[in-house]
Amino acid sequence: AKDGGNSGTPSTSGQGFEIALITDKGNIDDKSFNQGSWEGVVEFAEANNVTHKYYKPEEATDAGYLAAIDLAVTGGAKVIVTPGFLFEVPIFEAQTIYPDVKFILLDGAPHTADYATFETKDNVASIMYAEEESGYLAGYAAVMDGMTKLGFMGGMAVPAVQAFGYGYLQGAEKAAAELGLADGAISAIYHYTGDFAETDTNKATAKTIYQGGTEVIFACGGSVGKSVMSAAAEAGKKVIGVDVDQRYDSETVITSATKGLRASVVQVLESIYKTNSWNTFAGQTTYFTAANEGIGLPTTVIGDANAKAFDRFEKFTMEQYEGAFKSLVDGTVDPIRTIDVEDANGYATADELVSGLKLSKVKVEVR
Amino acid sequence: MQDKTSLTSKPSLINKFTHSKGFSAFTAALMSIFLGFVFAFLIMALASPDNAASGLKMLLFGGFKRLADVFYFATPILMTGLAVGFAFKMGLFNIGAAGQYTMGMFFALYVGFMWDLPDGIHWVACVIAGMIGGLLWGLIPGLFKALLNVHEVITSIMFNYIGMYLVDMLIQSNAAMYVSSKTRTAYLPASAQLPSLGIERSNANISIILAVLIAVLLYIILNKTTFGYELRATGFNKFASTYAGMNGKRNIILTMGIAGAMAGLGGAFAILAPSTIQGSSMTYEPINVIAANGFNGIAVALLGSNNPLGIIFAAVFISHIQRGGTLASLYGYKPEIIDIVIAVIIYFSAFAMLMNTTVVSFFKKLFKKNQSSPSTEPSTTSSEASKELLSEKIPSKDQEISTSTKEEA
Amino acid sequence: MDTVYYLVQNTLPVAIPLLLVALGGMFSERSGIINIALEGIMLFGAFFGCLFVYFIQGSSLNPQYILLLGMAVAALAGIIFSLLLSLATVTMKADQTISGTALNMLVPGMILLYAKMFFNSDGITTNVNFYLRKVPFLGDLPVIGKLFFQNTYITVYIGFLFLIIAAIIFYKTRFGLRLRACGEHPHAADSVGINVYVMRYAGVSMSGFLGGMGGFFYAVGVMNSNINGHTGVAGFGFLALAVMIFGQWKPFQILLAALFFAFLRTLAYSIALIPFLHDLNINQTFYKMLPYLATMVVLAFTSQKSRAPKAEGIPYDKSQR
Amino acid sequence: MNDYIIEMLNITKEFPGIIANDNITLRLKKGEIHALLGENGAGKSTLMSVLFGLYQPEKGEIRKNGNTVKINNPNDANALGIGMVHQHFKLVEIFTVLENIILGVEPHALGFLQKKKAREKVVELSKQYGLEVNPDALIEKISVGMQQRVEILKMLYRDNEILIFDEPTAVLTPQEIDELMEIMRRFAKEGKSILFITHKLNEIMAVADRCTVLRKGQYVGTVDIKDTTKEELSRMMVGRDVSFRVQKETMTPGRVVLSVRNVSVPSKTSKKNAVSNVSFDVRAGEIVCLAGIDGNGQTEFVSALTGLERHTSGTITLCDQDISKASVRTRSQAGMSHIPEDRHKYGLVLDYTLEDNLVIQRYWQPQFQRFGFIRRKAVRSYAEGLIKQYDVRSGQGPLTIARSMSGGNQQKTIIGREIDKDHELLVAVQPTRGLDVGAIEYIHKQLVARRNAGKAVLLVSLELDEVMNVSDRILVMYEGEIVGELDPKTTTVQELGLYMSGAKRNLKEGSHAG
Ligand SMILES: Nc1ncnc2c1ncn2[C@@H]1O[C@H](COP(=O)(O)OP(=O)(O)OP(=O)(O)O)[C@@H](O)[C@H]1O
Ligand SMILES: Nc1ncnc2c1ncn2[C@@H]1O[C@H](COP(=O)(O)OP(=O)(O)OP(=O)(O)O)[C@@H](O)[C@H]1O
Ligand SMILES: [Mg+2]
Ligand SMILES: [Mg+2]
Repeated sequence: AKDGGNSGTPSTSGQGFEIALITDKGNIDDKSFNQGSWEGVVEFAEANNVTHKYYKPEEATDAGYLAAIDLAVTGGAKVIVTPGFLFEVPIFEAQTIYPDVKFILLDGAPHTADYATFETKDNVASIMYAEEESGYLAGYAAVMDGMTKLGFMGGMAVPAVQAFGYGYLQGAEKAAAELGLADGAISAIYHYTGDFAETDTNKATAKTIYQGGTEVIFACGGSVGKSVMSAAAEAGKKVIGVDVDQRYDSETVITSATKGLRASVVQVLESIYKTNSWNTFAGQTTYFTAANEGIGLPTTVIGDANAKAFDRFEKFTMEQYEGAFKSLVDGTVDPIRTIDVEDANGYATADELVSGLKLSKVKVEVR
Repeated sequence: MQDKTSLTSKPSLINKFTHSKGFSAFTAALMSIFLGFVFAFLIMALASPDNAASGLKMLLFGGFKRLADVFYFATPILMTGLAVGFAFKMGLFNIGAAGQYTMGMFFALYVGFMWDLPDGIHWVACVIAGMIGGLLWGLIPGLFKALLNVHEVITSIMFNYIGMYLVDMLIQSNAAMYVSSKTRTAYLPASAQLPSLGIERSNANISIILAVLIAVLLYIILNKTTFGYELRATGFNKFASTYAGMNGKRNIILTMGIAGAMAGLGGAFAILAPSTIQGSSMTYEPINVIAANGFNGIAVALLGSNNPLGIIFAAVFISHIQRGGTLASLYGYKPEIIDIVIAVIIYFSAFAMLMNTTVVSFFKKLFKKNQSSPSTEPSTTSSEASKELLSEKIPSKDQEISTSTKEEA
Repeated sequence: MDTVYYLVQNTLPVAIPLLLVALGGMFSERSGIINIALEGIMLFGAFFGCLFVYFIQGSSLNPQYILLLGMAVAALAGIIFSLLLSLATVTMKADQTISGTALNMLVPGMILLYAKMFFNSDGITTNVNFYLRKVPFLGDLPVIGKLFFQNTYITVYIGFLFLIIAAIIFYKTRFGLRLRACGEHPHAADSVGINVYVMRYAGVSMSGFLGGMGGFFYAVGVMNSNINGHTGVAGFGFLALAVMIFGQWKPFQILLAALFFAFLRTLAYSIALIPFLHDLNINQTFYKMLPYLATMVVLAFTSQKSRAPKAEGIPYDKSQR
Repeated sequence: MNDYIIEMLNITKEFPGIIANDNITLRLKKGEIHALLGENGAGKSTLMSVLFGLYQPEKGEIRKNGNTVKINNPNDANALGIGMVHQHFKLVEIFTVLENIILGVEPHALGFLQKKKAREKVVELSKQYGLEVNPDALIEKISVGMQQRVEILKMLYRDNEILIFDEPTAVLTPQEIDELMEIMRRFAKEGKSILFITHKLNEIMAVADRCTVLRKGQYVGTVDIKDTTKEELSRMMVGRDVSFRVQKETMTPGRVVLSVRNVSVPSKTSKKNAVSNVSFDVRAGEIVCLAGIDGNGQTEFVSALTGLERHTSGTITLCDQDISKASVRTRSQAGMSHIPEDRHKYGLVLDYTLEDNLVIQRYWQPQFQRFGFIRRKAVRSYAEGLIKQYDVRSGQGPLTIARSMSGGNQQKTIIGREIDKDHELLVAVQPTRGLDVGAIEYIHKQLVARRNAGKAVLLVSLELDEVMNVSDRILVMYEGEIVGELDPKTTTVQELGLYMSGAKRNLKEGSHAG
């Protein structure tokens, strides 16, 4: 991501920066929300010559986010992109305070702190993604490719991560069924790391999972992926990336369960600046799913038209992928997004996963 | 035998003041701050020459636009600064303020969520709980040092990690406190939040006033009471304090306990701050990271020369330039510049006092040579100052490990 | 047995940075300068090491050579950075903990600033794989080969090499004798014509050398040759300080201390592989605390006899008696 | 040509605020023993440090054999054949004897130490001069006398021909002093030239050829010893007559104030007890002296007595109160005053003001605090009183930082403080160490005054003159035991020396002197 940090080149005209992004926590290279949406901002803004800049809140609290929005507005922002559900409450406030500013809230919908009132005003576009569908495709691909020992390392048990994970298991189940495998033929280790960071802890955990025989880990937690890739490189095993196409980060990444963060941001920005169709997003929640190509596995390799996006699979083919994708689009397959979880942390037990997701071919071990 | 210095005429009041240790600490701090900003300006000029002047202006004066926030963000580091500075007075390097701070947060949160108390009492209970949490965590290095001779730096570092893991675990396993889908604690009930000062768009709250009062209280304890007398004596020379019948072990434990309590209060003040958004509050995110405010406390203490009153100003100053740094991002500068400025200031302030006198005596020497007359009267100013400094720079030999500290109010 | 191999293979890359940095601390402290700045030195070295790797990664150079070159760069960076500490503490006679703390604060800010300005990132991400699946010939030895010569990094061998060199310098050379004298009784050293200032500069610079290198080895062996201003070196500099004290300021005891700590740390993340521990079903957080708790317990039993270099922490002033 | 091997001409050395050496000239002949005499702080050590290259003088020149030389550091001095035994030994405690001797001039090949070669030379030297040492012993484990041998060997190892001894006898027993004198004479006979600093006029009379006297940084004169007397020398040194006898009328001791029974203290360095089974009494109105060679358990005993360390067994009773297990504070309240051996380490908080140091034993008393708050005014006026009474000289009165005071005045501070505090027993440990005759005279007077006021005094001293002059009763300590009780009026220095060296004992183990 060497697009020159001076996207934040100070304006000489004095108008400031028109499109602003507030990072939730972490930086815009977090391999996740911040990065994906920032890439969207940059792509659009550079193509259309709009000033743009990202801000880091002074503290990661509702009030801190609101203060950062204040700062961005002071800095001349007309459109503010806020990635992540952490912005739900601050945006609820901000949409009233700044009626003239447009907000793009990713992965969340504005509401009050006590959840009593949900309201998305006309200056807010709320965007959500069907992560379970993306995860489904990843799990399906892994098993179809011949793997039987799967791993999942989520960051924290937030809805998006959970949805990815649940979809992943269901995809594996489906593929195993199609392959006619016996019950319990697929084993999966399911784990939440408790953070979204690249740490030696996460690397060690991943190494341990690989050491136990696991062939591939779906690394679903921002920078956790860096640790998993490092462990995979040492263990000679594979990784499935998340959110954005991570094949460029490591040879070990066979595919990525992406969600169209960048595409969606670009799309909404275009509705404001070019197509004049803001009201198709304004005041409501828009879902990006397989049906509107908002999620999926990467099918092309950026910058290399001849390269095959599936070249790191052994068996899994584009045709198989397209079949699975189509079943999602037409609704013949509809992966479960949430299940009941007893644990306060949202850490599902193996039994909850098996029964909640109706697994039989896949046996789950939770770590 | 008589020192010849005593022959020189009695210094005037002003002279006395300008030669006092407090004054040279002050000028030294000013000099380091100046150097820090020079450094900042250089970095900014390198990054983007056109805006460097405006950026620097923001760093220097931007904070004035957000005074309430300056005080709001100054509060926790003021408290951790006291936690470090107070222990320093006793010759103990409390690098564990981070863990104590985290513990303070946890205790405050626990009382905030789990106890149902009436308005007006609830937040007080939370604050006290936070203080106790920090106190307990501060006692540990004190006990290890006093009873087992384990150096407090090591214990503190270890218990920073242990405290962090422990708190994260305790919070995550408590369904009433933790909202997993948001990976952080729930919103605190309003009764547990500190009374706001009512400044618009700012979280500024009563804790800054409490913090300043506590700092003044510590100042009085240190300088006017027998306990403070014992504490400083021990800090300077623990053998002499034993000889004088002071209970060194008790004092070590007590000092670390008080220091911990300060950090714990800092944590409580931070986490109990009211939010500008109705129904919202501060939240704690258990992500296995050591609290940065604990380490910032070291900087604050050092800049404030471990003097509680100095620490007040140091905390406000650091908060001020941090706010300015955020504003400087409007000119495209990264707020991280502030971290560098602060580090540079501390680095220079570590030897600025000496630099002060070296410069002075250098000029004295030059001057003397030109005069070429034998100096019958030894140069008073520089020698006095350097004597003073020497005496300050000579730490009492600590038999065991490391950290020598000194300093005088 | 595989689990044993696994534990050993994973302990060493963690132990080596601790070992090297603690040895660095030893040189500094035995010369009389407390080196709280180890954390910053590590990070500084790691940063330049990784930066070097980043710029050279496109070339066709063998990764192991890149590693060696990066190591040199990191060590050099460490030395340069440590000069700031010597300047403050030796020449300017500043308080050693204060200067060290300031330097620790400087580095993360510097890395973040640099990375944000030039990479729009919190750190440097490189793409070279230094992992050694098997050392030729040696890796095929029974048991030993699996324990020490498979799934590893050459940093491990370099680390041990430097341990030996450090011990020889420390105990067998004129330089070592003089260095130790300066940490113990600088006036005595001065009175026999040893330049205490020079020796202390040397001691601190050696800690810069080993610290910078240790930092880079941390980045290579633990962080996949990436470095980041936020997570830094995860407190390894401070842990190295503890390891040094635990090791009583002596090279081989430091090795034992480093192995002890690294092993417990590795164990904490490998519980799942060890059935009887796994079955205990204890919250993993406890295992994460284990290395720290164990260190405390050991220190509690050994600290009564602990003996730091006598003159450490005290600025040397010729005219002081 | 002249016959001076070293000439220091018009040396001036300043320290911030003080001229330590003011235009001093000193000439050393080849093969002579030249004494350097002067009060504390007269500038002797400074002058020698200049010669040894530790300090650079502001003015003046140094000549060797008539040629001007520049001595910038000890290496230069060494190259000129100048060696020095420092007043405070400069030995690295955790190193071996051998390592200390070779430090700075290590034989080496490519930087690697060659200890074998060095050891041979050291063993040979120690045989040649009868300076017996174990090259592999750690310095921290050997006696002070032994350490001094190491210092001397350091000079010999370097083939020095000009030897500086800065107060070498302050820490030695009479026998060891005699030995040292013998060695010095031998050196002189071999053609080595010696500069010898001491406060003890007897030693100068016994061994020196000539003596140079300094006073307050200035040169007073150089005399031939054979043409002078002790009185003459002391007059040159302090500018007035000094009496060497302590005036003291006889007193009958009263009730028992301190009673020590079977006290044993474990040793920190070895498995043996540092103090074993010590018993004795001290009565009101007597000065009991605990004599002995350094390192025979006195320090450990005092620590146990005063509560700095808790002893393991036995009982200590002070004014009928059992204080065996009591804290330092309780002992102090029970009536114990303590003038500590190491005034910098224990006696003072050097960074505190004089007034704060003066109340360090009493700040908690109602007179000086109310509700935990220090009563600053009361402290100030109390301090001013003491400063006047004990003539403590300092720059800024009660507000002087103790560190900036001279050793003598620091000691006066401690003595004033301990005497003024309510006490029945005064434990004075080497109260005159390193002080000049004037100061010693003053302190001895104070001790006798305490005794005359009906207090019990326990004096722990290594100085034989002091022991013989001041005490009413002498207890000799040897290897942790009390081996003899002597009456100073009927005993001789020689006899005392025999007890101290363990050659004689008149008390059975476990028995005590009442
Ligand atoms: N390092 C120093 N810094 C400042 N002043 C010093 C220093 N060393 C010596 N002095 C001063 O120089 C004077 C001479 O000191 P010196 O140690 O030479 O005296 P001395 O004759 O050896 O006394 P003593 O008999 O106590 O050993 C002292 O009064 C002291 O004030
Ligand atoms: N660090 C210092 N800075 C300034 N002056 C000092 C310093 N240390 C010592 N002095 C001066 O040295 C003088 C005497 O000090 P010193 O301790 O050498 O006395 P002393 O009588 O020789 O005692 P001792 O037996 O401890 O050697 C005092 O006048 C004091 O002002
Ligand atoms: Mg002296
Ligand atoms: Mg002297």
